[in-house]
Amino acid sequence: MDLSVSIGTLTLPNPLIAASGCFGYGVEYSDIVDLSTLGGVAVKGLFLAEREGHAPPRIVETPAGMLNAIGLQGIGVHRFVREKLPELRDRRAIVFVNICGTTVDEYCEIARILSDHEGVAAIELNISCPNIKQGGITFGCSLTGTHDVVSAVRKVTTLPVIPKLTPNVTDVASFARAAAEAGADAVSLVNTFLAMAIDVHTRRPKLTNIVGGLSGPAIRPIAVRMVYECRQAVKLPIIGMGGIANADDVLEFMIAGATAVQIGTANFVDPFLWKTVLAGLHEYMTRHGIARLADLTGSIDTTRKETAWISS
Amino acid sequence: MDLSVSIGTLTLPNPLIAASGCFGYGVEYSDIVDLSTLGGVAVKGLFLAEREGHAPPRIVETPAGMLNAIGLQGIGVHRFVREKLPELRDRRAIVFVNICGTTVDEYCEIARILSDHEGVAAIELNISCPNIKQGGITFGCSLTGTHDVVSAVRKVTTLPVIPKLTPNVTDVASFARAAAEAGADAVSLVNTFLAMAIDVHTRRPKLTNIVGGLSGPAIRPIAVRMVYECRQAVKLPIIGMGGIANADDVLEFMIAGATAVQIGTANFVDPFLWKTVLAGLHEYMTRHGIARLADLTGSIDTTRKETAWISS
Amino acid sequence: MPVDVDAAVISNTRLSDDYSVIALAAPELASLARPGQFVMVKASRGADPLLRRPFSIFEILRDRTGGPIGITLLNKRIGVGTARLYEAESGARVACLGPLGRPFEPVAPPTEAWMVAGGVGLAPFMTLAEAIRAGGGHARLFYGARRAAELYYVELFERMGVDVVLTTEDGSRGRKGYVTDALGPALAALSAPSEVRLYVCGPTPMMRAVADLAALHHAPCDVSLEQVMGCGLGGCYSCVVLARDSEGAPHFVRSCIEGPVFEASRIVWHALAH
Amino acid sequence: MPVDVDAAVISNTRLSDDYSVIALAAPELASLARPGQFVMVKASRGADPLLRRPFSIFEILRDRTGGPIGITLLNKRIGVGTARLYEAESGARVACLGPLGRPFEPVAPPTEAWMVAGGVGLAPFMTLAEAIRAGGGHARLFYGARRAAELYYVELFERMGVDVVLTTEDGSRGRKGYVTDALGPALAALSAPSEVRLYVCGPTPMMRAVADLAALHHAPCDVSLEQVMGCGLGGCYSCVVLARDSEGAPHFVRSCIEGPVFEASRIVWHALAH
Ligand SMILES: Cc1cc2nc3c(=O)[nH]c(=O)nc-3n(C[C@H](O)[C@H](O)[C@H](O)COP(=O)(O)OP(=O)(O)OC[C@H]3O[C@@H](n4cnc5c(N)ncnc54)[C@H](O)[C@@H]3O)c2cc1C
Ligand SMILES: Cc1cc2nc3c(=O)[nH]c(=O)nc-3n(C[C@H](O)[C@H](O)[C@H](O)COP(=O)(O)OP(=O)(O)OC[C@H]3O[C@@H](n4cnc5c(N)ncnc54)[C@H](O)[C@@H]3O)c2cc1C
Ligand SMILES: Cc1cc2nc3c(=O)[nH]c(=O)nc-3n(C[C@H](O)[C@H](O)[C@H](O)COP(=O)(O)O)c2cc1C
Ligand SMILES: Cc1cc2nc3c(=O)[nH]c(=O)nc-3n(C[C@H](O)[C@H](O)[C@H](O)COP(=O)(O)O)c2cc1C
Ligand code: FES
Ligand code: FES
Repeated sequence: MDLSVSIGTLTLPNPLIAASGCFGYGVEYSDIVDLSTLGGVAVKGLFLAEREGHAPPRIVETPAGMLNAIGLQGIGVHRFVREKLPELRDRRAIVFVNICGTTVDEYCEIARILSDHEGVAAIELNISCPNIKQGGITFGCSLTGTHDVVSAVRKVTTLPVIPKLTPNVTDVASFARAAAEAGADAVSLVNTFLAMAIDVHTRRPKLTNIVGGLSGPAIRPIAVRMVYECRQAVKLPIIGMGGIANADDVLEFMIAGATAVQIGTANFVDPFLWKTVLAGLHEYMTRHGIARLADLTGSIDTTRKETAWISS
Repeated sequence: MDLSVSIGTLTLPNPLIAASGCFGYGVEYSDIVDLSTLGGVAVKGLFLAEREGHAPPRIVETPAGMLNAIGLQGIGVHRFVREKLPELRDRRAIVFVNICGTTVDEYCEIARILSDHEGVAAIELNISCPNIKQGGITFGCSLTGTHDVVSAVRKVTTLPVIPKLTPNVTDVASFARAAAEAGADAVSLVNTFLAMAIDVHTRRPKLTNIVGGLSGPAIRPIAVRMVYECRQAVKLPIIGMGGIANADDVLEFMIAGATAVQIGTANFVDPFLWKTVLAGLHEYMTRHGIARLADLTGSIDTTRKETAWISS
Repeated sequence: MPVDVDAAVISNTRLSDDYSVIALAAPELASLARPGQFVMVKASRGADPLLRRPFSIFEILRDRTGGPIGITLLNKRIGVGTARLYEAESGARVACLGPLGRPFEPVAPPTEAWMVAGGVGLAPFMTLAEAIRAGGGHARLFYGARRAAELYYVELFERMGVDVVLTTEDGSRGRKGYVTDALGPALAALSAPSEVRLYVCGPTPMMRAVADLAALHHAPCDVSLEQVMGCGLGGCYSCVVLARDSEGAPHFVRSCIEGPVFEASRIVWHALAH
Repeated sequence: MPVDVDAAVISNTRLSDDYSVIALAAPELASLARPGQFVMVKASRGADPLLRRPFSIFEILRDRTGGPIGITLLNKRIGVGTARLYEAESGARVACLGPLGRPFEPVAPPTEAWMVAGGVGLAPFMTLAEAIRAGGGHARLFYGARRAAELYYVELFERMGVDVVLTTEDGSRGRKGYVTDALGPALAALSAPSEVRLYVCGPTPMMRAVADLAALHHAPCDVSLEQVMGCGLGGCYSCVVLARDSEGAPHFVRSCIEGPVFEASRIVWHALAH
């Protein structure tokens, strides 16, 4: 059975990528899962410089989901290539580096540095982080902003460029289009939904940052719809995510139009899930006689059944 | 203890309103809950004419939520005023009529008819239903569309006009502003999030309508954030909803900025919840020595704690 | 008016890997229940799973004096909600709202009640059979399943004086084939169709086939439909079936309050979700 | 390397309305565990509640031959996750990931181990006390609670040869006041602070007060912090505390992998969420 999928020039052994910010720098999980068996590892969002991030509390659980406002704490791209990349390379991980900037130049500078180093498979442009004041989502919520960042980074690197789209917009498909026109090799979606929770006894926000990003199973149906919309808008490979916790969830995203997927929050609940999800994909392929998993992408059947005749 | 709240000229005994589409026409629940004890009853969305709605399956459960694509099946405004309104009046229900149109004229025509009848407390403009092809959300996703519908209906009725906003937009606060400028007496939010679910074995959408609206606890953190944003944008009373299932949830919305709330999906899970939620509000007011529940509206405390000093 | 009880699980007997019978302490519910009515059940805390699930009231449990003390549900595990119910241990609590829905109208003698059950569709017939027998009427049960092991409670129905006709698809018990293969000849053998009334519950294709037979033989026929239900009270419009009104015009009607029991002739079968 | 076991509940002893001790069958976990380490636990199915919750390994359960067969958790109900654990009946399954985190380093004789526990902060000290006593060292436990009824397992510590000093806020048992009221004088009475090492776990204000006392008396002090944790493995950066590095510069560090045990002097206390 063939579980491999292709993102432009990149071929992944399977569609399962660890989602950025939910898998540390990958090395934290190396004794729990063999990183080379994953479709890829998207490391925590990196700025040029180190960042302390927001003061705790940084997360709060909500029904079938969680809010986070980490504030992109990170070691910066320089320390990353020095301290983390070598081990990731040794462990033969397919590394997606998630990068974030407050200016277009910062995105480009980070992309340049990463391009000079062995072991980076692709650059995921985080233009959708809801938790920082400038940069990130301010690009992701504007079509021109999205176009500017993507085309600028496109010019400075030959690595696959994958802008990560925010779901906090009216028409996500138009952002996929803007990314395609700007030369993106793929798009990934969704990042988290801007949300908040309040402690009714103190009347204070439960997160120090007041608002945070909602992730987890709760958002899956919205994310699937957005992947489905993007699939109809662009030919680009789509990396789908949002609440994926098992093989059926992976299949749902692929059938809706995703070429690969990322798993974030569910990895917190069960860091050993990668093996079980892969087993589930094998079982599904056997049961339905599917030789190439990639054939599932966009295979949704929307022809109406007879039962639908009266619908308005 | 005073649980009453005011929406413009309207005074409600308490902030708990049954959400449109989740409480039939109200009469279905009259032997389960004394309708006169509710802050209000928002009846199922009405067009001018009767509608059959979509073919089943019309709902599917998702993590901590559900998708619906009912397609606004309804008896139309004429049968409503004839067959349902009299009983609602007899039971002293405070009736919010949720209306929907494919054109501005249809909205106005329905509003006129309702204005001629005893027992209608307010008109909720459903410009946010994700489940119908024309009308509804096509107004709700455009600022001018929102402005046009609201100002047109404003002219034909003296009843409170309450546009119901969709969460499927980049900046919900701008829609609240447009509604305010157009003369709305209040805004209600959120309607459901456009979403979908796929049966991976048949590869068909689980809903005949392909997409549907996500409701339930899953969306609560996003809805609370949107109420909080609208509160900062407009002085209008806000009717908040989205995943409310208990007294704490009600309080969370009020503290974020809601004057009243609606409960939809949770009423399916526990149609007797109205009593328990009211009891919970009483308990909270006692515990915190709050005499007027209305004082809680917008009382969120966002001053940073010392712990936040290092945040970026 | 329905009640909502936080019923204690008295016992949960696993009949197979997917079938179980769960006994719930719910006197008030038991005393209100009428034949073929259902309850909306939630066997787990928290918001996942979220909604209640509809289940027919299978048996009415009574104490020595005959006083109603609870009900049982015949549960077939097909997904998360039925799995939670299958796993529920005695002592656990199950939220139970009901009784709900339009019940079966038991026929009076000399008319015979012919109950037609497929698989878990057996569930609404225990209460109906009781009512028929209590009224001194004659009751037959045509009961089909895939194989012998999936035929449950046959002896109990027989002890009630119900004349049971069994079919299995693999022939491992009773007549080989579908339940309609046994029902057809029996209907044909009637001198007058008015001698019987059919009551049907099972998979949609089976109910449709029985409805066709009934129409063919002009026998009155009630079907108990099983649509996905969000509320069970008429609030959500999720459970609609396309049914003809008195003028024969088809409309979507809520099967939780106008049904689940419908006159078979009203149903536009090809429009039923299956 | 941590393991993830679907551990069967051996027993769940309710000590009060909010405290319980839950015994889990988990031999591998028990054999790997070191003093003061924790496990990430999920006691319910489904996505609500969603995340695991961190719990100190309280006791190591052993069979007659002394072989490790499982662990216990000392659980205080404060919300939904701890409530599910409090309700768990024997036979139920609890997902248990661990052992995790930087353990306590037991001091060697002649240095004394002074453990300072507030409320449920007692949890990490049973394993530490065992290690200290096994090494022939002298261990003291300063243990404070609101009232006598909230002091648990005192006799067990005493039987292990731990010298226990109790305080209650209402004076219903031991010395009246906070645990620091007993600790302060004891520290002052030392001829040399190097004679002891402090190990602390409890509410943040209490840990901070003990850290201040330790600094005052130049006594080495380790604290076990309890931050909200999303993953327990260093993946999410939710559990950070502001701690000084070797140059004394404060940074947010992940308490799940650099901790939960920290040298008290590293912690920037006023930045701790409480
Ligand atoms: C009036 C009524 C009485 C019923 N009585 C019984 C009974 O006595 N015993 C019993 O075991 N079941 C009964 N059912 C069916 C039962 O309600 C469903 O099996 C149950 O809701 C499935 O829930 P789940 O969470 O296990 O499945 P889900 O996880 O919700 O769904 C699993 C799969 O089953 C499908 N499905 C869900 N509900 C139905 C349905 N109603 N019909 C067909 N397919 C469905 C879903 O589309 C999905 O593919 C009754 C239904 C109704 C409407
Ligand atoms: C390393 C470590 C070891 C621990 N050991 C134990 C133990 O042995 N026994 C035990 O009973 N508890 C222990 N805890 C605390 C325990 O993890 C929390 O009480 C638990 O996560 C609360 O979950 P909940 O779902 O019940 O509360 P929630 O419903 O998640 O929250 C309820 C309220 O408690 C607050 N809260 C949640 N977590 C914490 C926390 N960690 N500290 C302070 N307030 C919090 C929330 O902000 C909320 O206001 C430990 C924590 C850590 C980090
Ligand atoms: C704690 C946390 C931290 C995250 N950090 C990042 C990040 O640094 N960069 C990024 O692009 N996305 C980040 N995300 C978003 C996830 O990568 C993912 O898009 C989102 O969580 C939805 O997937 P999920 O539901 O599987 O978690 C973060 C999510 C969580 C929960
Ligand atoms: C089955 C169903 C039908 C609905 N029908 C309507 C409707 O007719 N008009 C409307 O404005 N909103 C409708 N809604 C949206 C609800 O009124 C409410 O805005 C939404 O469900 C969020 O609240 P909740 O999470 O409490 O359900 C419907 C929701 C559901 C679940
Ligand atoms: S189940 Fe809600 S209307 Fe029938
Ligand atoms: S709990 Fe996730 S990094 Fe510490």
